[in-house]
Amino acid sequence: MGGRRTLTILRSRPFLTLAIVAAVWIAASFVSRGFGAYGHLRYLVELAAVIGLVAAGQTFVVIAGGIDLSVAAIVTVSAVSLPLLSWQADPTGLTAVLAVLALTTTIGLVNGLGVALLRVHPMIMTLAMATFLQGLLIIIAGGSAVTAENPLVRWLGNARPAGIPAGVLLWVAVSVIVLAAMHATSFGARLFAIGANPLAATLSGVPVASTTLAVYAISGFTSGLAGVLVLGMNGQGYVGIGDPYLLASIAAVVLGGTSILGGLGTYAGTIPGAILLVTITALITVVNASPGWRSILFGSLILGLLLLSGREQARR
Amino acid sequence: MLATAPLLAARGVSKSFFGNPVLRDVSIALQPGRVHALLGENGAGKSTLINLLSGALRPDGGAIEVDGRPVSRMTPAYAQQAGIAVVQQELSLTASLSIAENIGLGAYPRRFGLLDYPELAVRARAACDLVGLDEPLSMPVGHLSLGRRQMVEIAKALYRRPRVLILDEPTSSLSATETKVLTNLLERLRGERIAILYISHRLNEVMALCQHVTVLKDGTCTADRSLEGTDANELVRLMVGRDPGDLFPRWQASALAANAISVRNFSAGLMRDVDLDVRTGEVLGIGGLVGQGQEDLLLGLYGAIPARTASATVNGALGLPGGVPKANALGLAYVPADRKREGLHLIHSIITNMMLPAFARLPALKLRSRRAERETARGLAAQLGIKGDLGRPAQALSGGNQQKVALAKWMPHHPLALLLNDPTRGVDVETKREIYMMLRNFAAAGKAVVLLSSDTPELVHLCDRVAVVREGQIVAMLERGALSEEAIVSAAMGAEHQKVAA
Amino acid sequence: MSTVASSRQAGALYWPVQLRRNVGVRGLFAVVMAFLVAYGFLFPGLLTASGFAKFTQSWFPLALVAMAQAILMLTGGISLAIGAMVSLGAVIAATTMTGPLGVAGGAAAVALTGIGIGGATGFIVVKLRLPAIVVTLAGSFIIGGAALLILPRPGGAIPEWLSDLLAGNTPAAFVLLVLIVLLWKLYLATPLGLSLYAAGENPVGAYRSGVPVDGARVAAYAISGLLCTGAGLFVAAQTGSGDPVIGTAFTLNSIAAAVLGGIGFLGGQGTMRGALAGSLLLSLMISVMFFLGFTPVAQYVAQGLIIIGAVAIPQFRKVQQ
Amino acid sequence: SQANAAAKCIKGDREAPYTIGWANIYSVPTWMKQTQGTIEAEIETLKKQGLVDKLVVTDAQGDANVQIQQIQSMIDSDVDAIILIAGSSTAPARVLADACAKGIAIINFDSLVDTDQVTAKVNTDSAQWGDQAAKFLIDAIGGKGKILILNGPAGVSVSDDRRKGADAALKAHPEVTVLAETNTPYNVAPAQEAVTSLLFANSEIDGILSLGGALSAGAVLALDKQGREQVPVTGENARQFLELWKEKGLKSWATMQPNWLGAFATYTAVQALEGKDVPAFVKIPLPVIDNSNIDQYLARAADFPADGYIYSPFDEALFKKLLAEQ
Ligand SMILES: Nc1ncnc2c1ncn2[C@@H]1O[C@H](COP(=O)(O)OP(=O)(O)OP(=O)(O)O)[C@@H](O)[C@H]1O
Ligand SMILES: Nc1ncnc2c1ncn2[C@@H]1O[C@H](COP(=O)(O)OP(=O)(O)OP(=O)(O)O)[C@@H](O)[C@H]1O
Ligand SMILES: [Mg+2]
Ligand SMILES: [Mg+2]
Repeated sequence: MGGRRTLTILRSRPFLTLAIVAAVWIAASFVSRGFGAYGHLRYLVELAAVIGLVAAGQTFVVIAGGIDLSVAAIVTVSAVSLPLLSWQADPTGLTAVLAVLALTTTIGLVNGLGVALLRVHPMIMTLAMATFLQGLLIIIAGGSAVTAENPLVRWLGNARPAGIPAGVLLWVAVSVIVLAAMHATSFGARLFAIGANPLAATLSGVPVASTTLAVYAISGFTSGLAGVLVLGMNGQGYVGIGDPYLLASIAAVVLGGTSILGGLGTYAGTIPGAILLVTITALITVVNASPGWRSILFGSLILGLLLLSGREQARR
Repeated sequence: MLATAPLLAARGVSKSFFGNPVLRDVSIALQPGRVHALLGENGAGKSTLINLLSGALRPDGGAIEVDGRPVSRMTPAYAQQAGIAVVQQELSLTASLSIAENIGLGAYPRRFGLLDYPELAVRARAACDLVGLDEPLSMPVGHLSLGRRQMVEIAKALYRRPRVLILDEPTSSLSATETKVLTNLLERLRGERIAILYISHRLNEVMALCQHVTVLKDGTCTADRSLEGTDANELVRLMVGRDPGDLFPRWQASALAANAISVRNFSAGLMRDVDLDVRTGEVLGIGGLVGQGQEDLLLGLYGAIPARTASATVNGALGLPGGVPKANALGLAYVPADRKREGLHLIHSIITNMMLPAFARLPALKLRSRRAERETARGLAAQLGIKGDLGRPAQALSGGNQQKVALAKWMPHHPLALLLNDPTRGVDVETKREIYMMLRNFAAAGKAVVLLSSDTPELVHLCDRVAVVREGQIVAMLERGALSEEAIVSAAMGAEHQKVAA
Repeated sequence: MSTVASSRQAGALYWPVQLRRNVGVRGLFAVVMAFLVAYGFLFPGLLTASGFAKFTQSWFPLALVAMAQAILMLTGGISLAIGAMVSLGAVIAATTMTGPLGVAGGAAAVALTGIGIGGATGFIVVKLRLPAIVVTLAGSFIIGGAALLILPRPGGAIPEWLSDLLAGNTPAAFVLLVLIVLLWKLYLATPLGLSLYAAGENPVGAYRSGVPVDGARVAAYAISGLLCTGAGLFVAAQTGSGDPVIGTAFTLNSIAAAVLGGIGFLGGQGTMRGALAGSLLLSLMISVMFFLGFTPVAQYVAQGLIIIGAVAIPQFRKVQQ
Repeated sequence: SQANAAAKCIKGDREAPYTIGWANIYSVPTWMKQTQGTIEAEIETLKKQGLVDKLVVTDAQGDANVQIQQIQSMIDSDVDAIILIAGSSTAPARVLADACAKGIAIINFDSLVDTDQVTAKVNTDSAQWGDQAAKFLIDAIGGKGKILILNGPAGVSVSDDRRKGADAALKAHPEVTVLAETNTPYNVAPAQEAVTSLLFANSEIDGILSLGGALSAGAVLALDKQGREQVPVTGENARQFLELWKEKGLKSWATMQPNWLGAFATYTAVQALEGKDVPAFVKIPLPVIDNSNIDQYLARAADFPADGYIYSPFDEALFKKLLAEQ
């Protein structure tokens, strides 16, 4: 019994992705000594935390059969507007963070409204939202001369309780909650049902509209959280700070074995997927080659790893 | 007889999926001018066998022979060249293409290498005429009802002018009239010395139409013989392995005076201004030709499509539910006809499918108990005779077993009124019997059942009353005493009769 | 049998089929028409030969990549390498056409590259059964890297006469587009054509009907690649030179245009005319907003609203019926 | 206007007040927003002088193809002048030639187009930028040592030109080893990521040749976070970098791509339309920010966005001088 269970785990996509990450780390530390240093690996995981947070919401959305193209803009909005909200009254800085998260959750909720009620295709809705937010950013960018001096944000970006970066701790906490919500609650079960067959889900009494709303709101929330973290890590928000996270979040989700068609997948795969992405990026950085070759190497690595881990299951 | 080699034959074929044997050493030979029945319970391996015969799957062992010669590598393309055509269960159509384009798919007439639309139109029209399809050829298949799609699938097979015609449950979603058209057609094709393999769970059809029968049980062949001198009971015995009882449970009056559902001037989809009372303790049948609005009636009551009504009471609550979760809360449950599209999550496990209504109504953040879910699912599986690992995806189940899952998922919630859309489509006799039993018991417990069915005997023998729908109206409400197949069919066809008279 | 009557009646199949395919995109057509009229009104010069030429030239590459994306999405695929392919096409054109290969050789190189890379991508996706979205994401880095290797910084050149022919004051782009649409119609009438739809929506059923499902899908990738590098060639001609990152924005725009045009992700849903209308709307929007004098902020907001509106309004009317 | 205008493209049939088209490549980044601010300020001034009627702004959202379309629209609506930051150094050449032929004054600044079919180009010298930065760094590390080079995005002329400008100085000092080079967008976060990985891979680093934007701030943060000693680093006038410089007491050198290039381009366009002879290329001298004058810049920091650039003051006198100097 136990043996079979272990075997299933060993064969699962999340584990495979994790194994690949480990293999890449070991191989890379032979090539370049510093790469495998504890500090470096810790830094990579810290970087992965940002992608991981954005990809948490993205995983929800993708499993529910949608996609969120507004995550990058939401990260930027979060990181840029937080300094504007940091008023002095609250010494911890928590109020401002909560306010920003409320804002980004609302943005996600609006995405959800468009998808669930207006029945706009998720890609169109979130793309349009990203465009709106660009307009918003023109208005708020550079609007303040006050540097981010939010203690909570600083702590998140720089503190290392027990030697572990606070961002990584945040990611662990979020991961636990996400995995629980996804696989241990009825909300999670509805998510998969909506993604696999929305019609059958509706006829089975699943509240499709409210679940969809919740899913996009979650994506807004986690993107907002990622924005706060990335602000802390860089000490400064700027327009464009979220840009790398759109493709990265989608790639992490898909590399982790979640089907882009919805209905199948797990955040447990996204986690190593995110680490894998930053690892490859770091690997490419230390390789001495022209930009063209580096880009080719990056693509080939992803493709190669995909061959190892990622056959798509047949459908329909 | 002996001199002619069979047009198509399987010799000792075996097939397993992921180590589970589905067919073991099965042989079958299709002779020209003969309608050959293939019988067996759900999951016996019938569809798998025809997939081997038509090259859609490769056998693990044994051989497929065409005209007595073994074919080394059977493929769908080769089968097509050899004049073998298969009527899949609605499976091979593309919704966005027109009827004609679907019919010709994979075998288009060509001119200068390009699709010859005029020629396609002529040949597709001819095929449609054979099966009585009068919709415009340019209509996208996605706009057709299930029954009409089935006719397109048959026309698609005929279009290929087959020597061997294989039909996998062609009548399961056809109305009585359409079935009649099909049986006449098959008689004619048999006269043209075409070999026909016919799969159906409706034994009366088999008895009327077929000359020879092969029976599968658990993947092995338990009979291969002429149908002459065999009766239906005998066939059931061969399929099930024991003596059959009566298919329909004995009818007992159990209807109470109370109304479970009551609507006035109800309109939804095609249905216009109908009045309907569903009593507690009764099985109310809904009959009529396919596509007259029956389905909209159920969906409207269930809150799945917008509906209007002058007044409505549903299980004591005033007004229509107006949404599926609300309808569920009022004790309504709906089992759709198209289980693959509407009833199931094919890529998810059987357990998850069975538990979905529970997930839908539990508080969103309530923690799940995998163990309790497994227990419940095991109970349901045992109750409905669904065998095997419940962790498999639902798509690995045979059609009939999928239907059982679609029905089973509502059972733990003790609905007060069941809305059923053709629940026995493609279901084997044993399961049918179980489902009928369940429905009667359900009614006897004082609950209401609304049974939309294309299987007229089912309406006659199982229902307390039958509402016959035509052109969005209930044109007749036949009480138990007045129920007969003729009565239902003539009420359903009323319009045509009148038109002819006028 | 009354063969004569039935053949006459049946003879008219092609056009009714085509008409019915308009049903899903009527709303979008109306929106696009409204924009065209508005544009013509704001900029009467549109109706002159050169005004029309310039207008179609700015639409043309987007139209091609929208088609390139749509053909993949019809088969249930997708590509995130569209932009990189356009860049590669542009770079190859700009480095070969003034060299020993000449214009014909350069065009052949562009076409072969498109078909070759597209076909290879298709092979990987279809035969190795890897998810298209990640394969093409990885592909976008490889292809983009190749473009950088060929031309590390903007440069190269296209013969002046070719630029003038394709992107001067001639309606060449429009004529080309009409030609490509006609070719698409022809392709649809080949054995692989309609198979696209069947292979996208119902691959199992299509396979059982004798449709070369894998072949149709791989061919779709090859054609898509050709359309992309073709768009790249045009962009190179339009700009007179090559730029290794010129195509980047086309990836997302091609998806937006296709989805706006009613192409679904699950395969087999939608029509090419829809995708073209979607791309036209995206292109028109830019010019119309300019002539309405929108500030950048207003441009962003209006663009978002128009995109949502074009999808939501027809949808809303459908729900109301 | 004068009948025989000397400046290129000008036909002399245009009358004040003029309509100015500002073809921006992407209006969202803070540098662009600041630049837009200087343009608007200049337009206000010119409006008061009765020289400008209105400003038409387009935003290509980073897409060079869209920018071409928008320039085409500007031609179609017959603006009097186009000021332009190009999304590609080659792509807009043909559409600009069309505009030039229509007698529209074109002033191209910051990111330039390889064409002479414009009225004037206005920019600092990218090659000189790279050269001066490299010379400072080599000097700062004592003529030998191991360095990192941080470049802007690959395939873009500005980043390529700055890198090429640094080449001669590097070649002249063979004892200076380039450990690694990167290409990232001109932003803090990607630079910080890249430098962190490079620091782990290379235990000894003596200096960082950072060629623009916010890359330098990213490098300083990366060193700081790893607890490594700061090394000499080059950079630009990004406020965050200048503040870090002061805070960490760096040995640094910075120059500037002044945001008032936008205002100056506007001014130049109007001058050309007014019949003045403007030079085909206005080379803006690169100012040097070092420990001697950094405090002057930081003193004005509060007037600039936190993620913005502290640019030097500008006025019409400066513009006049620049035009006259060439
Ligand atoms: N592709 C497959 N993968 C795994 N199992 C399969 C597959 N196809 C069929 N099976 C299994 O093989 C058995 C036989 O299925 P088959 O579809 O042939 O039954 P059937 O006789 O047609 O049943 P029904 O009457 O319900 O249509 C079933 O138990 C089914 O679960
Ligand atoms: N993707 C799949 N994975 C596993 N099994 C499959 C898959 N597709 C089809 N099957 C199996 O192939 C068999 C034939 O499919 P088909 O849909 O024709 O079923 P069927 O038994 O005829 O059902 P129905 O009677 O409802 O049409 C089914 O029994 C099913 O188990
Ligand atoms: Mg079957
Ligand atoms: Mg079946």
